[in-house]
Amino acid sequence: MGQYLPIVSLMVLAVLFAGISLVASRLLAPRRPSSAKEAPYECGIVPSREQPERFPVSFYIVAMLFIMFDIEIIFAYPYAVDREFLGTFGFFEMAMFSAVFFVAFVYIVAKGALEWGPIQQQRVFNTAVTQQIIDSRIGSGSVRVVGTDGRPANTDEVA
Amino acid sequence: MSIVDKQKIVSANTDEGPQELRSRSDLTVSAVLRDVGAVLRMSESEVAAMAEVSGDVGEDQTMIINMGPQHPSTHGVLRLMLELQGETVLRCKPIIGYLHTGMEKTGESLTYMQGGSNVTRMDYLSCFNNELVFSMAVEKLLGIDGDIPERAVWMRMLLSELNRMSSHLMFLATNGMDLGAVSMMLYGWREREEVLRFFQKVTGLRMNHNFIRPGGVAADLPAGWRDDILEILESLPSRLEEYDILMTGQPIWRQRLQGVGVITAHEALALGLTGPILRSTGVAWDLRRDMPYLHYDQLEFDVIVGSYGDSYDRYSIRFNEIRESMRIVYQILEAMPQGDYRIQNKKVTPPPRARIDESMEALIHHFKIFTEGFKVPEGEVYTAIESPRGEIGCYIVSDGSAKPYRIHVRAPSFVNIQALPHMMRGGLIADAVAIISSVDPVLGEVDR
Amino acid sequence: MGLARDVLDDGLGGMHHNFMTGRIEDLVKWSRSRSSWGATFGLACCAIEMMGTGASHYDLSRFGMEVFRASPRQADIMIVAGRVSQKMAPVLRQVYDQMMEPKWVISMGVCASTGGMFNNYAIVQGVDQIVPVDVYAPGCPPTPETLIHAIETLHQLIEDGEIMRRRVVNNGGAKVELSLTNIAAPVTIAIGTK
Amino acid sequence: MSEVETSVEQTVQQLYGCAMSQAFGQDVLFVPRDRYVEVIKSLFNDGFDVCIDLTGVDYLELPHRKVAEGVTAERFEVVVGLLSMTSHRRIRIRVQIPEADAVLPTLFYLHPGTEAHEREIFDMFGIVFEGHPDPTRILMPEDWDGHPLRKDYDRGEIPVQFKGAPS
Repeated sequence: MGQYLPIVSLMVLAVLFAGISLVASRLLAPRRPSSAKEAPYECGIVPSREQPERFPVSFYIVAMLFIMFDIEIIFAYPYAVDREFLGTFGFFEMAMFSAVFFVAFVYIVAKGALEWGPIQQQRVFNTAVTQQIIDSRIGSGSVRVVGTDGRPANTDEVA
Repeated sequence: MSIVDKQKIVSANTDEGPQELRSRSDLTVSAVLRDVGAVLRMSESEVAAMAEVSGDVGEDQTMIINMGPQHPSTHGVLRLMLELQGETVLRCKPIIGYLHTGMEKTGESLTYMQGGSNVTRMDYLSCFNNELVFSMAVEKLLGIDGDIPERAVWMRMLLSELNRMSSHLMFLATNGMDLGAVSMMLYGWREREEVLRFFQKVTGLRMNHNFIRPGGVAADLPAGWRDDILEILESLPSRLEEYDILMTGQPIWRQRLQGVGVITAHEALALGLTGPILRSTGVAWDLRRDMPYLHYDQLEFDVIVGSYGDSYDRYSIRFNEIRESMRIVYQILEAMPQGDYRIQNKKVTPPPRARIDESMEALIHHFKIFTEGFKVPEGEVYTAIESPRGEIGCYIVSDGSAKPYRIHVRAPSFVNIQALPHMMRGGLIADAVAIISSVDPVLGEVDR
Repeated sequence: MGLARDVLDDGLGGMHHNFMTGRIEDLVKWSRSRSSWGATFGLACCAIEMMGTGASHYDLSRFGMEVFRASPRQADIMIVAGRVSQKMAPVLRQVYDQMMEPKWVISMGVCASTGGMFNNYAIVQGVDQIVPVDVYAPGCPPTPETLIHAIETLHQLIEDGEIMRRRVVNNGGAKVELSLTNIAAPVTIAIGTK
Repeated sequence: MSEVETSVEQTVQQLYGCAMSQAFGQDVLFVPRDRYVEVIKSLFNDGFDVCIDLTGVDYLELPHRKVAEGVTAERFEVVVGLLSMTSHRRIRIRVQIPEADAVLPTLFYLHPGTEAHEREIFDMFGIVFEGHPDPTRILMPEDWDGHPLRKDYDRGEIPVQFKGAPS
């Protein structure tokens, strides 16, 4: 019986902590609701249009991926705690389990689900027009070009 | 009744109606293209390429949100309405006017003596440049711009260069903080504080000095000003090296800024941009060298130019312009002449305090100048100088009385902000923050 | 802290009110005054001085204002730093309403306090037409020392509970309609000559 | 103070058929309203390809101001500042706009940067720019009546309480 004491006390503490923090804020904090406080914060602008309910699907994909890989880590905890007891059998079991997830991860990266980047392609403007503009304006004094260290040369690609 | 309706009844209406970004459904394609920031002087191919980028995204896919007046990263009270598809910014519309102070109307009822204190509050990061452009305009109208004493001219250059350094240090601080390098805020401010203390010693105020006045400068440099400046100039290079390692060397910093907010020379000229943004596209246009004023033609300095037109270029331009300004200040230290710091023309410069008790005429001049102000001959003039944000111009129309009939200040940030939609097109929201901070707008001079 | 000062001033004699028997309200007042976070309401030149006060030399975190919270939900003190234009007035009121109780307002700079040198159509002549102000910081812009002095005055007022007593008298300083059910008359805002 | 000869001499130079005068080293061109866009386009081809500044002036209290010959002084005036980076020169265009129909064609399709300037002039003076893509106010709140920078718009000054304050 005694071996379950730590778990039970941990559960009790958890419930107590959650309960107190909920109840305490309701008891002690001054409750002064006002319609401004209920309204969403829009940088000081009164929201005049209803916020759209639909969200782009890319947020949903990332959420699903996170849950999947998060649970994978949770399964690794019991193994990590008892790895001597589980021995080599446990190790290979765990390795297999992780390999499956790794394949999924490679597939996701290949499919580009994590490509979150902007639509804007690498806008490198065409240097011909720019050079012509620049040359026609070179003044007398000396000019120092900065910000080019470690960057690819300006390829001649239309914006 | 949903909360939003209830909300509308209770508090005053902050909705600006037609000034806001309208949703895609009630706009024509050309209006959408214009909102996307298409600059119509572009070639057909670019407009075509632009069309497929903006495309007709389904109406419910996009969301219009407010990066409103009270926002940590909009450098003041700039309000941007962004149309987002997920994290990508499709359209952006800057809405300004939240700091409109009616300075041009107030300027019309202040005499030329008091005008400086009104103008200096426009671009509150480079106060000396505002006063300088206003004073030069008034001096041209008076016809005395030729015989301002040498010491006053050199002091004006000294103060406006130090002001450029403090403004660019402020840029480093806020640019770092906007991109997450929060400790950069502390470092940037530590240097800026040194320069502000020197300003306080010279002019008595840390900001809004009203020190450069028509006819010269308000007071002489305090004793020991030379080694104060040398102390600043000696301590700065080592710290700039530190920031170089802290920021320029970091791959994260580079990826956050490189290729973000690209603008081409052709588009920059079409929008009338000036300053570090124009120079980042490669066009070497710096008023201090191309249309020199004061004694900038006797100084030897480089114009810093970028080549990609993106935020990283603008950052490195401002970073190196601090070094250029330090070089200029060294040269000014050597060439600073002796002599009086204000034109000895009785009609413009009030007599020194001591003389007032002795001579009746000095008392009359003092009284006339400070109550009624000196009269400026009729005419109109436009002068422009290079402020840290670009070309700041002052257009004064005078009707012969002691108050300007019309004063208009051409603010560089007002024009640079109009380039935001163009730079933000297709980028992420995080890039939008980087772009705003790379444009470095000061809302005081935008809304005047 | 009031208690510490009693002990320091007259040694153990002042122990009539020590830690064991201190009222919880003192503790709350002490914690509120010592860890009040500012809302970034930087408008114009005063905002630069406010940032200067928050930065390395004048370091507001010595007074518990460790960070300037952008969202009004997590801010206690709203420092109105700069001139408030007619277009900004409703926004200021909205942000003030959205701040959580207990909240205080410091009107930093003469432009916020009385409209300053811009006595014209565009500027609200004094922020106290829109939000109840607790401390006014003079100066254009107030130097960081002035702002710290204003913040310290406010902290002292909070610690003495004087502000809270005054608030209880006129049922809540913000005069915000307090219950969601009945819609109070819209808050009348005298915005200059509109 | 030495009697400065009047800044705007009366030599009637002609540029594109419009009267031109000098003001402190910069050319000032008085362009009639109907040839406004055409002259700016020809200047654009001449190298003045950057429109630096566009502002308005209300000459209600200065009807008899110094204006080049053959130009009738109207109440409003739109001033366009052009800059040529190749020849390092500036030119200023002054267009007279009568109060009756304060309308001017927009420059947006030639200098896209002037969109915001034109909105500001509409906001401050009430001069309508036809063809402007977004003819709304830019600085004042949307429901503001009146145009503040007009001379007949009172400054909205609240009289200071203490007595004897300078008016």
